[in-house]
Amino acid sequence: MDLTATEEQRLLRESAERFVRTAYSPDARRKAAGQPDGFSRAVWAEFAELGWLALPLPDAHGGLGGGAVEVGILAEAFGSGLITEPYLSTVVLGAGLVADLGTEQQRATVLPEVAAGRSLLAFAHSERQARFDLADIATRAARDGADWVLDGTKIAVLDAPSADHLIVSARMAGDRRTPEGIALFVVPRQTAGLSLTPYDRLGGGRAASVKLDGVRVPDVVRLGGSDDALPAIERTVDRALAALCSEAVGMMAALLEATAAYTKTREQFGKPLAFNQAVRHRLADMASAVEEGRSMALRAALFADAPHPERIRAISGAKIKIGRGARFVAEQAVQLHGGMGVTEELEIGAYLKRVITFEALFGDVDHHLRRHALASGRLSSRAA
Amino acid sequence: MDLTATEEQRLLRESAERFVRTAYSPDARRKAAGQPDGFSRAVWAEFAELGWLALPLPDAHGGLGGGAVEVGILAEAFGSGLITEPYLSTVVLGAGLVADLGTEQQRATVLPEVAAGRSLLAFAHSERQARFDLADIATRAARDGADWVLDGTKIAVLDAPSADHLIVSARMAGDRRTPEGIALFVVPRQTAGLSLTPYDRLGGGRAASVKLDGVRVPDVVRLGGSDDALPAIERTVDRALAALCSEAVGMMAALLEATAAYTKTREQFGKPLAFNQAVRHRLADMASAVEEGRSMALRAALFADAPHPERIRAISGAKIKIGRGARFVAEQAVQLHGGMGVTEELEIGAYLKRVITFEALFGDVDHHLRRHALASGRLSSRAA
Amino acid sequence: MDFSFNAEERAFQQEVRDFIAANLTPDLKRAAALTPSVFYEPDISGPWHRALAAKGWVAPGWPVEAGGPTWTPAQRWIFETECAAAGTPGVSPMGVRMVGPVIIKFGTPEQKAFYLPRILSGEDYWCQGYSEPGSGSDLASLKTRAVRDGDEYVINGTKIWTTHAHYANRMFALVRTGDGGRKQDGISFILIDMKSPGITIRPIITIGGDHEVNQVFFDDVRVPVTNRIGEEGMGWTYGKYLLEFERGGGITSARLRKALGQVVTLAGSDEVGRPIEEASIATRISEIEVDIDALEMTELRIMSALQTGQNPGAVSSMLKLRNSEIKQAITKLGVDVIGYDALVWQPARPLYALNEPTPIAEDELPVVPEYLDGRAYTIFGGTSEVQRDIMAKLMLGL
Amino acid sequence: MDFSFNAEERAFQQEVRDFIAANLTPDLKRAAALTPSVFYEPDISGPWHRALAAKGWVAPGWPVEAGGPTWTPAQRWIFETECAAAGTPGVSPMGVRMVGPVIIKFGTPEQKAFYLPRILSGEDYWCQGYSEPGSGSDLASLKTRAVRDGDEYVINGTKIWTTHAHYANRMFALVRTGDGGRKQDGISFILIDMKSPGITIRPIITIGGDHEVNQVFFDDVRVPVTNRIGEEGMGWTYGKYLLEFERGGGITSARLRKALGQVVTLAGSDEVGRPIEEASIATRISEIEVDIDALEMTELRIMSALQTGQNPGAVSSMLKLRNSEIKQAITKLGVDVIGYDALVWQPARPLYALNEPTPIAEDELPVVPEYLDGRAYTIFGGTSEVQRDIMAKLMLGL
Repeated sequence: MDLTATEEQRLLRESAERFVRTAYSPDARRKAAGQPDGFSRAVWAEFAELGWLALPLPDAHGGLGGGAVEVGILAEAFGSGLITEPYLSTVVLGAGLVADLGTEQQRATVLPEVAAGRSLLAFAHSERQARFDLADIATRAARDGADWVLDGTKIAVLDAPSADHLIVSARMAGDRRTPEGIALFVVPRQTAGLSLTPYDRLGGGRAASVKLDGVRVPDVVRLGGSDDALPAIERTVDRALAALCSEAVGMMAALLEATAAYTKTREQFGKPLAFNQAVRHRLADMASAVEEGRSMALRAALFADAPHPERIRAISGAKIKIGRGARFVAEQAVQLHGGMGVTEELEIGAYLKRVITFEALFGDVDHHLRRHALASGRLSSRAA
Repeated sequence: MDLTATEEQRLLRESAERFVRTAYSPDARRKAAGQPDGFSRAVWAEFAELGWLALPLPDAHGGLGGGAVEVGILAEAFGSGLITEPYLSTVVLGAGLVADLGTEQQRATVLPEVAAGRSLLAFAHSERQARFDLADIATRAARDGADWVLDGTKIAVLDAPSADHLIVSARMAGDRRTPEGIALFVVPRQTAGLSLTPYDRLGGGRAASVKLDGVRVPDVVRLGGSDDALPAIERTVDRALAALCSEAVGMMAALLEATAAYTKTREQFGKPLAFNQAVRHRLADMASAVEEGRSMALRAALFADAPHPERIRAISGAKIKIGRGARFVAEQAVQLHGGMGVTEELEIGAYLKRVITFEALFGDVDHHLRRHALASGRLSSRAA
Repeated sequence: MDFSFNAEERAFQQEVRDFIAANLTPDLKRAAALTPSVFYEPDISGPWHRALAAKGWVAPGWPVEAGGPTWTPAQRWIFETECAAAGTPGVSPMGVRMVGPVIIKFGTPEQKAFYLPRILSGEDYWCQGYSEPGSGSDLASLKTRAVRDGDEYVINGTKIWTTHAHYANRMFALVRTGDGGRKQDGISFILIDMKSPGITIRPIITIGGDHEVNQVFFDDVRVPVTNRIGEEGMGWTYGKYLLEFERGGGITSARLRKALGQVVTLAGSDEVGRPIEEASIATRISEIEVDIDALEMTELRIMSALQTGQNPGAVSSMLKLRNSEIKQAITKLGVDVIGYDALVWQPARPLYALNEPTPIAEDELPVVPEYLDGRAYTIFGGTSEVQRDIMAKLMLGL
Repeated sequence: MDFSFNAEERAFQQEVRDFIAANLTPDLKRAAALTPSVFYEPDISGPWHRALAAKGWVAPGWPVEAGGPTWTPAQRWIFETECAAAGTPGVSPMGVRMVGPVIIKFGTPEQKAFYLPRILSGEDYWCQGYSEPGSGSDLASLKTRAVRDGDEYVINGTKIWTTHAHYANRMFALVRTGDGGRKQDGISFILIDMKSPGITIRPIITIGGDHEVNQVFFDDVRVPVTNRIGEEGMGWTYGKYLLEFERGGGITSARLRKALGQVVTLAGSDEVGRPIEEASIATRISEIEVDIDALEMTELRIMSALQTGQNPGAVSSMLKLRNSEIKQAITKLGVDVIGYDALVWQPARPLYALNEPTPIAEDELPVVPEYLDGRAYTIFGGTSEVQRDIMAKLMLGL
């Protein structure tokens, strides 16, 4: 039992923190936010250079074989700098799905391209009627000769406007919420019948709704040739949740630091704000939320590949704890910054927006409370 | 629209507050708590003298025809002094059921006796498996010639040890949770087959579990000859809830006053406790909870006889708001009194205990949240 | 005690409903519903202001001789409640509710004759010059200075959080005209023509994406001494009087009920993916509704006390605090209800002028901006921390 | 990073389990489960103390030469966790965890030789004389006075919140031996024989109905000067050292998990009327469990830091705060779970000695007293308010 960082992990943390501090600035992010991609291709190239895109990919395909803990270290630094590059979409979700479910051939085709920064991916899975139920897929995949024809609508497809390929989930069999019968297709974004409604994402970056209208793809793009992709989707989304939790902890820590500093210098009634016990106590609770959040993000990372139900309890537990904690810290950071906190002139609001995004992604606190209670055997699916 | 007190209401409030302040003391209450009744017969006789036992009873049977607002005024004063006399059991619940559902004959028999202080009643309704579902009655009433034979077990029968009669709910027809088929029987406590397991009630007073083992009663004691008593039970319990909410507001106000006074005088680090902003802010929130509680108790009283669903929304709303608020105020009163708050040497703990009792009686906050959401048509009974 | 309205009050209620039916156009109603910011744009509030003015209803708190409608507290409650339930825009408060009462109480006959009719008609649009970058909750530490030069003051300094300065043609401001003594001394209350040379306005964009507030700079701005209210150096007194008006006795529960109703509609509409059937959402709605009921009853108790000439006590900070907390709970619930649609950021303003299709339904568009802008409720007009300080002092004597 | 225990640690874990299986009798386990108070009665903690002492495990924090078991931080964590999971009683902390380390660090060779073995064996039962009626969180304002008279101190004054004074044969106390300077100066740390003439004990009953704490009066109580620890007037230093031990580095998550498990059992048992099937109860359980997970991971991170010689930072106030809040959430949940059974008040103590039948199941008996006594968690050992003051200072430099 040793939860201190290894030498490699320490170096990774330092390099990520240094990158965010020196090579990345709020101004650069704001500028990128106005672009169709919503991020900087130059920064992405640096990520490739630093080996970060290869970090969690398997050794056999140009990866470095890092685990969820290493991704978490990166993600925490990304969160502290509100990085908008599509690391989650391309590396954690996209490449993660290919690595988890793909055939040897598919992995060999996709992963080295991702590692080299030459291919961007997006995961087109969520549907409006599903809310946060990963099994609720209405998009259909119909066999037509050697091909599949996909029809349906996906929402909240992160980074779709810049992606080279979308990994699209579709139902080969079963009814809307049947766990079985879901397949994943790697679809080039430019495929006929696939259309995007792109939009700015709250807190930075881009996303899109995706309409699939008779999109025809060959069977060879079906990941692993599988008709039972839900377990791989759940595993990958849980890894993404672990990364998101670390990212949120990075945001929380940055907000805490900024707010503590502000209350020491900003004066009201001739005294620094921190002279007020109510302010100090608020900050104490924020500090507690950050520490607890860091603990839970680490737990999520350590259990990211554990068997069910331990994995679910750790991941959903982290989403609950950090979901609540990040919202608390961000809202109080705004509050304690007073009027300035409610304006675009400070970065505080940008963090709050990203926190809202974090909360919504892959299930809010209520969703994960039910998931946790279900996985713990204390709630029947009927009552949930 | 006028929510200020009428002259009569003002006088009632003053006399109730004066009684609690002068004729009733913590010592007297503690002494009574050790007795089998759990209260003072002398105080009860004074209640009769003051007309309080007759207050909400119908004019036709020796009552004064007061409404829920008048009962609330009394109850708030009772709460501030932690009165343990069985007003709720005898007057609000017992006499209330007889007045609501009884035949003319039954009302004429029971109500003047109650008003005169000569008869004590208890409502034997709750059953263990029901939790807070008023319709969940497993006690059976079986016809045997001209009589009824009652079998079952009741829990949490407030003031049963001192009651002359128990009003017992039992099922003539239907399954456990069927709304229809419930009847009420006025059963003398000394009836053969009826046995009590009495106990001290948290926060003062007495209660009992009641076992009915072949209890034989004539049909004439069946209230209103009804086989559909649930609506009357619900109406009466809602009136009891309104009274309980006012009682809790009385407790909250007493706790707030005591705690504010304590923090002004108790010194720590050379300053009164109230010098600490965290303490002052806590008290501000407590004051807010008291004001909001008072508003909701008044709302409950004003809507106590309103039609469904307005009545339910007001009553359950008050139970939610005051349930939360009273717990908050009582816990913080203990906290701000420090070590002394956790001992029997102050009255603070006695209030906290009574608050716990208040919360449990006729449904906790969760129960009333579901009831409120159901009555508002925003929750299906399946999801609840 | 009587919870129902009497015949006269019911008749008035009907009159208000008829007025609303006649004057609240569908466009106006839609624009009001699609406004995420704290204040309404003048192109929404203006038509509503003028309709009210035509009816003589625009200035409820004013005495009859100044143009007020002589409503009882109950009538005022009915009016506010009916407007909220119908979803009317709000009237800009800076004229009618803020500077108006100050001019009525402390202004010269000339000032009254000039300004009051222009406030009533809507001809003048006011902004408030109180806060400064360094002052915040500590308003009396303000530094903007007015130096006497003959019949004029020469003003230098800056004001911040100036709502709708970019629309206003007039500002009422607290400025420092003298030093020494307490910092509250030496402050004067001045009315400033916003077209005066030397005024520049810098927009401040809120995190909700709205341009509501500004920083205003004064560079040798000359204002006639006759534009001063009352005595020189006594401005703090007048300003406090206004703040009492701003904080106290609001009727806010009806607006909260309307806002919650919009979230309930979002959660329960026929659109797929709306979560009213989730027990946790349904019970959160109930919790908020109960909070609103409690606030409403408190407002009604105060209204009854005022109606019968009693003193409602020191509860205005509590009302402000609870209103802001409930409002934020509603906006937070809204964000949770729309799920993934919270990711969609629409930067165009005003939302009601948006003509292009968006990836989400129109009624979802203001949800996230409202949540974000709504963080200001616990900050402006005295932070929640300040309100609790005041409550402890006034309600408990601490 | 490695979340699993190594082979040696697993072997130790097995050894602990074997020890518990051999020594935790069903009676002891039942008595521990039926204890609602913060501390265990000596007739429960005593047998467990002696079993641990026989194994050499009773004083984990002590150096080996004083009789400690030389455990690594991980072993200590394993030991505490296994004991909690099995439901063992706790050992009285006043000897082993409080006065013991002070004697080890500051005592004379004679004091060590006399007291330490008696602490280890359980022959001495200690109580703590720190708080006074006037002092509370402001401990240094204490007034109990020890006046030198030849080779003795004569002590007058009173101590309060003295846990188990009615069982203890010894007390360690902070008393005032000098005036002037800061109030922290002039305090000495004295060991007092509780059988000394002039000591009287007044029981204080908690709102949970338990007799745990007392007020102790000193009326010309004579104590040999050799019973003083360290230098006269330096007692504050020694006392603070002890408080660090009391507050810091606790391993509490396992006890919380056990307590939550008991509530889950209550909620899910076959008894009718138990509400595990209510979604609101199930999700509240999950919320608390997640809080415990977070606390446990924080404890493990600290343990890992200690294990590798790193400084875990200023988190002990946070651990204390969170432990107390979670504990209170568990007891509150317990009360809600048992519904109407919370009305049953059983005044007899100890509950495990109760022989008569009660209207509710035995495992429900401690629920309400635990909730009530548990209010003390956020008060004793530094209130939550004081902990937050410390956190702001040490974690954030405010």
